[in-house]
Amino acid sequence: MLLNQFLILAAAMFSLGIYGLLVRRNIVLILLSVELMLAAVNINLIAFESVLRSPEAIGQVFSIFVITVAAAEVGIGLAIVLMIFRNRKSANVDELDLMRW
Amino acid sequence: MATEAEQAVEAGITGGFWVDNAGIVLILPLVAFLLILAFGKRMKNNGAELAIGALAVNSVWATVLFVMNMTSGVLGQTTFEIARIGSDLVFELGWVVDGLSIMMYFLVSVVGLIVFIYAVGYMHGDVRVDWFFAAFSLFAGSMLILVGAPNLIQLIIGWEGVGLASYFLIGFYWEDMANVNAGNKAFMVNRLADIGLMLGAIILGLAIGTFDFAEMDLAAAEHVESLGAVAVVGGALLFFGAMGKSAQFPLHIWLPDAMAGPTPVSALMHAATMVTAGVYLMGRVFPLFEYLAAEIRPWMVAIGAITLFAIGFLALVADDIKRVLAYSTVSQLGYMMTAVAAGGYTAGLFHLFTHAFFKALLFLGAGSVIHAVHSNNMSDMGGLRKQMPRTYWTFVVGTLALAGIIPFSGFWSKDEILATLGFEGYTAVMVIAIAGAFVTAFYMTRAVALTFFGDYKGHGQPHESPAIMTVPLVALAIPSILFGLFNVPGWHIPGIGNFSEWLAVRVVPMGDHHPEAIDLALAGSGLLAAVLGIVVGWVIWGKDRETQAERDRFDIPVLYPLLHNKYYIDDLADGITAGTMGPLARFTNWVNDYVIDGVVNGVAIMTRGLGSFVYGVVDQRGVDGVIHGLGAGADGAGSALRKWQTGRIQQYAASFVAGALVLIVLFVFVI
Amino acid sequence: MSVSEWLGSPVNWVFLVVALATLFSSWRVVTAKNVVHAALYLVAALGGTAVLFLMLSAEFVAWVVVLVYIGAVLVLFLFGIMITRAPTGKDVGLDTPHKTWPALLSVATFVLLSWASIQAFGTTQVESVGEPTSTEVLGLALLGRFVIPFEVVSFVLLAALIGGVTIARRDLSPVEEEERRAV
Amino acid sequence: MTFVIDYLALAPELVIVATMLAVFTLDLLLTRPNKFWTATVAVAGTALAAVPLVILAAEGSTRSMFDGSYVVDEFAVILKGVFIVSAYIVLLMSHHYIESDRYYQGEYYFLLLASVLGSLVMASARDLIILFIGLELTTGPLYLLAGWRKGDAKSNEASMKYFILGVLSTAILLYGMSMLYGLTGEITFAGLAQTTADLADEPAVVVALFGLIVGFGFKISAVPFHFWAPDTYEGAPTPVTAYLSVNSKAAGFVAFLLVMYQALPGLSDIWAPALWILAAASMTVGNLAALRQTNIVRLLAYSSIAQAGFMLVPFAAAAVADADLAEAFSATLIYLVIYAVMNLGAFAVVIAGARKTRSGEIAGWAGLAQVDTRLAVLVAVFFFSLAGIPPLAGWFAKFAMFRSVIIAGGAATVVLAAIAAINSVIALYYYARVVKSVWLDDPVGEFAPEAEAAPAGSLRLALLVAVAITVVIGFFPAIATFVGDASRVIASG
Amino acid sequence: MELFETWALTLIVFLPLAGVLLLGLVPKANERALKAISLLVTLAAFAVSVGVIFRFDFSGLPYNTYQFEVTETWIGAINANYHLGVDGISLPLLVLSTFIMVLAVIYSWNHWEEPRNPKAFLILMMILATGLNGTFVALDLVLFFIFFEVVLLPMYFMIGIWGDRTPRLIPGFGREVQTRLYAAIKFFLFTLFGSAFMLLGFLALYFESGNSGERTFDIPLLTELGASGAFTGTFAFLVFGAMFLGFAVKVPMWPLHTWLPDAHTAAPTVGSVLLAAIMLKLGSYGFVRISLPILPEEATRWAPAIAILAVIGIIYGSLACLAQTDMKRLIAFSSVGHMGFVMLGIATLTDVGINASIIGMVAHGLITGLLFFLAGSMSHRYHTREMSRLGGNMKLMPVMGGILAFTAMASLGLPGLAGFWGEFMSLIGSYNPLEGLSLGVFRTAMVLGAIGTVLTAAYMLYLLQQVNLGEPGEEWQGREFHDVDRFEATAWVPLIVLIVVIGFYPKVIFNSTTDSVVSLVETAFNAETTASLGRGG
Repeated sequence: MLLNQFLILAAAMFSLGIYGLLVRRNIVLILLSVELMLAAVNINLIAFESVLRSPEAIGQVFSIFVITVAAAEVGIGLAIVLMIFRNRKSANVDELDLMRW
Repeated sequence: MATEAEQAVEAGITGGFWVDNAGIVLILPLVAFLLILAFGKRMKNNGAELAIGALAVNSVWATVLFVMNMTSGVLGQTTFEIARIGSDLVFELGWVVDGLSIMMYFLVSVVGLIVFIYAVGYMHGDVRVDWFFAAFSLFAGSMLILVGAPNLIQLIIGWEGVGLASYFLIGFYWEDMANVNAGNKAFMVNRLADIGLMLGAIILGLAIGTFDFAEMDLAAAEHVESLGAVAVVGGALLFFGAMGKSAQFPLHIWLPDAMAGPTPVSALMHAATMVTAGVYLMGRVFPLFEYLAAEIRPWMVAIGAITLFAIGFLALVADDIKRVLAYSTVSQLGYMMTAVAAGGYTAGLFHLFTHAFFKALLFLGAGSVIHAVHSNNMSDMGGLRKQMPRTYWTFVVGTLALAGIIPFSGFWSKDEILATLGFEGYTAVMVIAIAGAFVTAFYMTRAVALTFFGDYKGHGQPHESPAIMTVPLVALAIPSILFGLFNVPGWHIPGIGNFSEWLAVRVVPMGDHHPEAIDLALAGSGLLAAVLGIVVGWVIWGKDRETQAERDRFDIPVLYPLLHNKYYIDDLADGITAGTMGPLARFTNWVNDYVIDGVVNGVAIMTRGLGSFVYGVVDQRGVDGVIHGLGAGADGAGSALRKWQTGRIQQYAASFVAGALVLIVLFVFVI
Repeated sequence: MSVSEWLGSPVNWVFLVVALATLFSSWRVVTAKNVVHAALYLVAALGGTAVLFLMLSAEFVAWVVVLVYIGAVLVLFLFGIMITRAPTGKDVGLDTPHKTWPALLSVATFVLLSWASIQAFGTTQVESVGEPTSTEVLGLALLGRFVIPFEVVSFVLLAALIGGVTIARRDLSPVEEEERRAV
Repeated sequence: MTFVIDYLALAPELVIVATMLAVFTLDLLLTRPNKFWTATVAVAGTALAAVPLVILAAEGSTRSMFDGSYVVDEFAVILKGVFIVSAYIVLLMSHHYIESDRYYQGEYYFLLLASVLGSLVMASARDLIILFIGLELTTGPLYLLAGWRKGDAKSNEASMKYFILGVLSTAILLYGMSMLYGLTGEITFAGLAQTTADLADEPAVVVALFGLIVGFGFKISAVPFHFWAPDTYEGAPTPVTAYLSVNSKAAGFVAFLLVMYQALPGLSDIWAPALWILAAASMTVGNLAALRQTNIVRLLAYSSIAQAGFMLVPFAAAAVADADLAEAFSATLIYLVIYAVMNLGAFAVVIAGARKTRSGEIAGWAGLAQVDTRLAVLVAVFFFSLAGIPPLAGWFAKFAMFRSVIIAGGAATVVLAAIAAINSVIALYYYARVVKSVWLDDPVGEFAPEAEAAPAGSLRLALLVAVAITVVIGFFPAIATFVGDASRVIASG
Repeated sequence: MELFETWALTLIVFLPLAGVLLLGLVPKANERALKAISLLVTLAAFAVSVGVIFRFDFSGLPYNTYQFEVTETWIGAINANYHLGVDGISLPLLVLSTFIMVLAVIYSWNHWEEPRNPKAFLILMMILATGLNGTFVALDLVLFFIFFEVVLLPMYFMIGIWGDRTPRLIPGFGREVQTRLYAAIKFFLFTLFGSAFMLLGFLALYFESGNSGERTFDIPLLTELGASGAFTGTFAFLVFGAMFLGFAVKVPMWPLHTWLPDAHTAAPTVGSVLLAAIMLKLGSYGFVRISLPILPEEATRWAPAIAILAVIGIIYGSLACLAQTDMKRLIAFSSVGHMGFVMLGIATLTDVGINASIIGMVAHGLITGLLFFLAGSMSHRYHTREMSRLGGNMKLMPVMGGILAFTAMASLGLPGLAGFWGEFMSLIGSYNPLEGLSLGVFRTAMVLGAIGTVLTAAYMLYLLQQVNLGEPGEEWQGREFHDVDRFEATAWVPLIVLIVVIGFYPKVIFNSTTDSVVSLVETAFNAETTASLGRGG
């Protein structure tokens, strides 16, 4: 297996995540896109680790941290979504435009 | 360096108490000025006492010096340093005692004293009398500082002081704007000329290495022609300065207007102070022109000649008696300047000396008349010889002196000038000068005839002025008659010599010519011109008519308008100043407000505009625009508003990504 | 390495299948018209990554992904979707109408990232399905050298938890508050 | 391999942790009227955290743990000091603000302290993982705090924008870190420094680098990663905004510069021009946009973007010109420290002023001087200090910045210096505009009566601390240079 | 007394600042105490500065030796020190500054512009005093910069708060702005713009000084380096240019002057006085103290440009005066002209010229200060500054009119009054500038400068004519105006006396400056001939 096949897959996922982040209106969906990006990062880390084979498995440790942080962020994000939804009865980002000028 | 001058002076004759403390003469009137300012209002005669007292002491002092100089020659110089830059640029104040300055001390003090006394009567009951005497004292004091100056710097101080005092006095009745304007005109013309004085002083001072007159004289005598063009330029500039004060053509325009002040002011201004300053300066730096800057002398002579001849004619059409005298003064100053410029140091200054007395006399006489008839215009006068005999007789004495009738003083001094011109080879100018004598006699006859002969044309009943005014007239009439004898060619008054000798008491010899015998032909033609002037004048104006205007007919076409409009020089000057300064000033202000400030404000406005752009378009809308740029054409205008409403956060996010991508691409592929 | 050579290795076939599935799922995550579907596609995509992790001898991490993501996070998402009453049916308004630039940006990102990877790692080989990293190694690392981030990350979670609860809970109105106090 | 944990080195962090837990526990136990104790404990705990710092500072030795991935040296101590002092001021500012609006107090302080803990960790972080986790802990709570005024739609929006862009930047940052790890196999700064120098031509390293730059650029709100800042600043509770613009930004700066300077010096050919661009763009865009603001907080938001640009200037200049980075580093730090104090002061004044004027619009502040001279003086002090006018502390920040630029030399540097100079004049204009409104304009609206508007004691204390530091540093900038000197430890280490 | 030597300058600088603290403690309502404190503090500072005169060594120490020196470490990290000292050049300006400040406080006693608030005003004045005094004694570039800038804030507030409230249409703005607001911000931005570049210049010097030893901001050390030719080439050109911007704005030199008319017109009386009398001198002093000695070679290169700008300023300022309708604005523009003479003197790089510039600064301080006092007092009474409405002031207020006439005469450079020496000697200097400078440029400058003196006279007479003379306008007829009051008299008489004394005996200034300047010119420009006498051609 080539390292690059993983990296390119990760790049593709990352780019898809960006696309989703830019086009989705629903905040939950935006969060999903971000999860894609983070998953791509994890693929990168694990793939590198399988080449580098560091004694402390740094890549894998890193990815565990990434997963944890991602989980925390999902929690934060959903909390914010709930709050906004309660006030606005909508979870669409493009209605957040109070502060334009 | 100052010592060198002092050594030179010491090499001459010096003398004791009166010389060493001659500075008193310079200071007293100024002290009087300050005291009158402070206490004048509370004094009985509004401070006239102080002014007269100061000049009385001065007169005594100056007379003593004058007499000392007659008998033995007096030379002295005292200076003290007021500033020193580095080792050799030194500014000093002090006083000079030599023939020239003693003559001026005497003149200013004595004539001044007489005029002051006269003024007590003349100004009685007028407004601001204290201020009048204060400014009058300042006037005399500044003149004394000027004539006592041992160097150019002090001369400039006095020079400007005279100008300042004249500004105050000409605009004495400042409630009327016309008077204020006359004062402004005098000040500005003089100030313009002062450029010459200042720059000339700087150039000569730096070129020769000193501002001290004695040293300059020595240096001038030593390095003959070694300075070349610098000396010529400097000399020309100095002459330009002198032209202003001494009202030489075409800078004479301020002087007739300067009649706006009280008559005693005019008397003093035209006699001893102010206008004589220029001639005095030329005399003071005479060696410079003698040795270093002789090239410009013909030009100076030319200007003097124009002045003496052309301006005299203007007196023929003036109705204001003081204006007649003023034009006459300008003309006489032309004589003096011509003489000095032609190399007649003694001749010019002698005429200055005699002229001071009879011109003061004439002005005071005119003042006496004006005082009586409450008008300056000769059309309001006539026949006053009966009502005002003392004024009349003294005025006639002055007129004869001015016209140059033997043996009045004016004859001798004018003769000396003619002789000098002849000797120096300025024959044409000499002819002009003789013609000038005719003109002088001509217009003076007119003035006397219109004022004192015929019937009275004015209002009220004029009567003779009080003694305090007529006694000074008499006091001036005597020297007007006699002082010409001081310098009769070939006559050395036993024990005291003559005026030339007195005036020659200087650090260096003046190198001028003094005829040892009367040139009868010359004197005769001068006298003849004067007599002719009187006769022709009497023929024209001697007869009385119904009105003065009828009597005073001088409406020759072309000539009359020309003279009446003062050769249009005033108009020209006014036109030039009004036509240039006003627009120029307004233009400058416009440049300031709209161009320079416009740039400043423009930068401010542009920065704020840029702020709006950056904030409104780039920061808040730009990403939007980029993202939606492609679809913009497809969507109708109606949905444009909706487009702005979409995806704010996504715009921000897109800018993130786009920014990063652009940077990466930039750095990977470009740099 | 030629394409045929690459295809000669069976593990690459496995990779290809998994990768395509993952990519397809990812694609659906960002395009699905149904919110619930999108979330479920994310499950599939993450499942794909978990398989890849197994292929890359990261056994532990693979199971973490399955447990944490698929087990917990996705449930959270579904709750979020339910609570916010996101339209669970087909919804055309789910995306912004302007997709051109985002698509371009994302393609550009992909091209750039993969180009950079190819430049950097050319033909570097990955040991296929080698010895899995033992959990012991990871455990020692986490509680040894990485103990500080390990502890700190717990605060990240705690803060997220506490803050999330505070932010998400419905505030009582003053009246309700009075009532509660009375009880 | 065993690792020894140096508890003294970790003491400040531990004190904060203890405080967090105490606050949280207390909050559960206290009844509503007594909730102010949570604030008191939080403030006290923060102050207490300074004690071990002082000990560490006095000791002056460098303590290193875990293969040098967590280091407490003089530099870290100073930064922690800055974080703690600014957190202290923010807590003081928060007290009345949070209490008066019936927000959740215990949780608020817990989250704020969590964020402080994150920044403390970042100051010591010398590997990518700790740095990343520290960064997350710093930011994570802030996503929530920005939305703390739950009922306020603006606050919700602020939180949302911050969050979405935050996670995006985190993802990009992580991608960059993963590439970096893949390319080098290292995560410690020291290790990276040794290995990256050879990789400068690799496009992948450029990608990785820019992943980091985007991530940190977001934190410091550098143009073009700044868009969230004005909206979030305006919407978030003002003390949180203050914290965002100071602590969080400072933490971002520290991370940014540490990584560039310590881990990636070999890549300075790439990041130096990038920083140059960021600096120039941030200054210019921030300042120009600030010119048009009418809301005072939004003005401060843009001004803080511009200030971030100024802070980047020395580093960018030195790196572009290949000059001494230590000098630049110290200049940036001096700027950071001074900026922290005066910006906090500005926000404290905004809080106090908003109570008085009942307005966040600059126009609404007109004539404040006529009713409250003291407050108006403070407005002048802080805003003029931000403008860099002597003898207020800000001058020295600008001075140090210009000094390091000049010392760097070189054409690109001169251009940057010129941009900075022009920008400081523009900045002056809008700062002066606020002062002008307060002092020179006539009042337009009603002011709140004295009783209602009197700032709380804690806010007064916050103002006092800030103004004292601002003025004292202005007269004796040597205090600030001490911070700069400390950064030389980094240079030598 | 050693103690006095070490503490004198610090006291002069910081006594007013101590006054600020005291003033802060006194309640707003207690005006008497506030005024008394301010007066005491300024008097104390003045007394100390007089003490400095008495203990000053006038024996002609070489340039770059300073007396009453204090050196304390201040910002160690950048080697910036608290270094104060005076020499013959700064002494007159320092005394002028402390002196005018006392007069300003006296004048303020019963002259308050709206919205009053004496406490705030006096506090600002004291801060201003610290900045002004400090600038004249600072011997460290950073310290100099600080003091130079400190004056900004108080002046900004003075103009902005107590300034002129009449609305004015600013060209290009499209709406009316209150004069004070426009002027304050303009003043502020202009000066800061300049000083930003000045600071860059200082920093560059600091950096460059590192090539020959430790980097330093110390003015004496830099002067030594400068004299030994350490700063040359493009570097020096840029540095001089940067500092030029900073100083020229402050002077102000054409075309950077436009803040001045606005600031002066808008400022309250005391503000205008301090601005004109002292603040403008900071710029020209900066040239003499910093630019010339440290960058002598560059100074010779810049000199013709400075001279040209100075002359443009002279002519331009005077012409602009002639077009003014506002009394204060006229006086403000006159400053542009007068400072042009000061700069012309400096540009000659000769001892004469520089001496001229210093006495010019002092004289301008006294005269224009007095003029602004008068303008303030008159607009206080007439409630207008429009000259077309004024007139006949001599009749309504003879004493004030008289003083105005006197001051106008002094201002137009009448010999025998203080204003003469600066102008005249500037002209002397520009006839023979430093060897190597273009004679053509400088002699043309001399002629144009002399023409400028005529224009000066023109607008001063215009001022007198409009304000003082003629009959009072209808609206003033029958109104009672109280003439000069005792506070005004107390503040003005010393100025009048000094104007006359310096006019007749300029040695009081030259005694202090000459040796320092001569030695400055010798060391910096290796000029052999000092007074440039006898160099014709």
